[in-house]
Amino acid sequence: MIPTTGLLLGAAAVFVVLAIAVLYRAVRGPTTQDRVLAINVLGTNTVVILALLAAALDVPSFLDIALVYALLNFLVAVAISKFTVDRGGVM
Amino acid sequence: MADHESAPVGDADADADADADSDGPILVPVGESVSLRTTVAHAIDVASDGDRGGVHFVAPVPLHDIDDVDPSVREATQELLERVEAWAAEDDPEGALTVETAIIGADEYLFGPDDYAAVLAAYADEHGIDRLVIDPEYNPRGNASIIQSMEAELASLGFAVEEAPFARRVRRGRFLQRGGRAQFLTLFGVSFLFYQLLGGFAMTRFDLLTGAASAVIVSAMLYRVSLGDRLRVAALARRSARLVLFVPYLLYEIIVSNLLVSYAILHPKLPIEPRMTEVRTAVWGSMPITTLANSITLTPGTLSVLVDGRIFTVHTLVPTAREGLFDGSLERAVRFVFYGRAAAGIATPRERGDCRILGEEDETE
Amino acid sequence: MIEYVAYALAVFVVLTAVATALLRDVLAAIVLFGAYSLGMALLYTLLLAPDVGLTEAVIGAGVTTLLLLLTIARTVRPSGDRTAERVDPRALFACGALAVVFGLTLPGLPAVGDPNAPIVSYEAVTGYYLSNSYADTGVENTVTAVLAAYRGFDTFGEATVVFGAGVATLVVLRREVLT
Amino acid sequence: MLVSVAIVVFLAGGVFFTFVSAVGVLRLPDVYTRAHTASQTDTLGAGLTLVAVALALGLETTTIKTFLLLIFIFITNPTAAHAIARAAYEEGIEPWEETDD
Repeated sequence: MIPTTGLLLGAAAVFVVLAIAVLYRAVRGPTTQDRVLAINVLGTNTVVILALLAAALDVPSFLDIALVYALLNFLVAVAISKFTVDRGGVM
Repeated sequence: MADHESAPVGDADADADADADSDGPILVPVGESVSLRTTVAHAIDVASDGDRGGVHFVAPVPLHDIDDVDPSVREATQELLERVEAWAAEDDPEGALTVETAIIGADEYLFGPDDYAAVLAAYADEHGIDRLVIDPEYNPRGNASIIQSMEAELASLGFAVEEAPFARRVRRGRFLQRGGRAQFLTLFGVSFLFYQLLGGFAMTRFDLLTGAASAVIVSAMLYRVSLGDRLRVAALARRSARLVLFVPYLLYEIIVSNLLVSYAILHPKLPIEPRMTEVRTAVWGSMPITTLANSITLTPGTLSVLVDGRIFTVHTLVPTAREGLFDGSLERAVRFVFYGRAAAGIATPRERGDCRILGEEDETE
Repeated sequence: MIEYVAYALAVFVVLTAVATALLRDVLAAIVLFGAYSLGMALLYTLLLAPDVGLTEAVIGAGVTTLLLLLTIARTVRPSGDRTAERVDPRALFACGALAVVFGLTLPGLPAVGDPNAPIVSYEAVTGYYLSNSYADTGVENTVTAVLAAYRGFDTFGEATVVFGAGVATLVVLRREVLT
Repeated sequence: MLVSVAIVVFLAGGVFFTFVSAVGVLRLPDVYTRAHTASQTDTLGAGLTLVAVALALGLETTTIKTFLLLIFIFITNPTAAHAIARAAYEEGIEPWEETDD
């Protein structure tokens, strides 16, 4: 039998490490769009990590948070993109 | 505003019979839109280049808008036409062209795009016009999908129809569309089901009640935003069935080209060759265009950067992806989903000559 | 295994926090703050506080980002000569309705000092503190005993936050004076 | 057993593609090229991992949420990438083209 729980947690750890790596792009830029892009990737990673944790720890309620986060991630990316194009046009 | 009852400004019938052959004046349907100014300029350009003699700007306004709903609509339309006239005079300082404006359709019941097309055609026939310039953003009754079919309708009636070019700036469209009981109920049903889905279908009285309350709030706020088109159940069912076929194909495309792009990214030399390209796609309407744009972005190696009507500005990462884009397999698949098998097999963008690489022209010079 | 995830997340959170503090571009700092909230939400969830995680996700990453962006967008001198904002009557109605709904719950609350209030009448908890707090903690005021002794760590944390905010304010003010 | 193998395969695929996307975001030369990996490779990575999660959770009502997540990600990720790329384009950021070969 393959230790699924360990694998899922290991994958989660790898995803966090990749998130730290992507953080370099968020800090470095050079443009705002680069940063937003990096945050978007980070957000997708977060959603996946949450899903992995939900499966590994067997807490399905984490999936609800993941759902909220998936939507928020999108909202933030679009809002900032729109903001940088026409200042004040966020809403 | 004083004489707004006499709708046609200027002497409409004077030169009607003189220009009855192919060199007649140009007809431009106008309405409140962001690109109206550029359209007016373009129409004047076309008319002076082709020695067309005149331009007619007409504002189709349906009866039930102009007198039943809001009497000020007529005033506003009249004002719009005066503005257009002033712009036309600006673009044609010598006054070489006869510019005429009119409100049409005010005594008819205009509903679908075909009604608009019919009213425009009647006006055109009356004045010996065979050529139209259409504002890309012109949108009778604010329905996003109506314009393309009005164009098609006019073209099928034997008119030369041309869309004015327009480089769009930041766009602030109206979100609101028409919505009725059907839209409300559909949205309510979907939201309610979604709520129950998140609750794991517990089906307690609390869940049902709060779900219904949330669904009412959601659909009351959004029923005029989210479902624009009239609901046609049969067409929707057929589309959904074809969509089921489309998804595996899209997944296959995604995985294959992902491997390609992954190879390029992991290769130590980074063998990429990014280019901006422009493709004039053969899909119409907001939903198909959205689907195609998203599919293009999802397929690795191609990223839709700007979508302006049917013209997509696509960034491509590797040559293979660029070839795939120009071969138009995704475009064909999207046409298959939305218009059926018959529409799928038309020429590829490459064969149509509807694609080019931006910036290449500069290099050859 | 799970502790490695937590460690990696802790590193992530610290890195984002430092980056947020150090970036000069305000927009970049806002974006990075979103990433920070992202990490914090994950960490809370990992520590089995999903409710806090959810709140952090919504408030930290979503609402705060939008509010900060809006603040940048709106902090300009207004054009035109209107002094006051226009009030949307529908928005006013919605706010009023909300206030009325909340206000309707007021009569349900017990009066001040009501001996039949649930907090007093539920002997098992209240009675325990009233009879044992002096013996347990040596503090004469029961409320103080609960705040400073029974849940002393909570209060300590809150005091730290207030202290930190005070120090930050002083630092910012002093900067302004010096430059 | 078969399910476990499938989980391992999907997890491996997901981690691989997410790794590629991270490398791409770090390595590629400009916003547009980075947007490629952010929208596509990352989406596929997330998708494969979510399938693994769904398999690990087994047949439950909560598993539906995993598929909801999958659909959300597949719709929102390219849209976000498009929004970002468009913002960059409208701000006038020039796409990178190799110059030294």
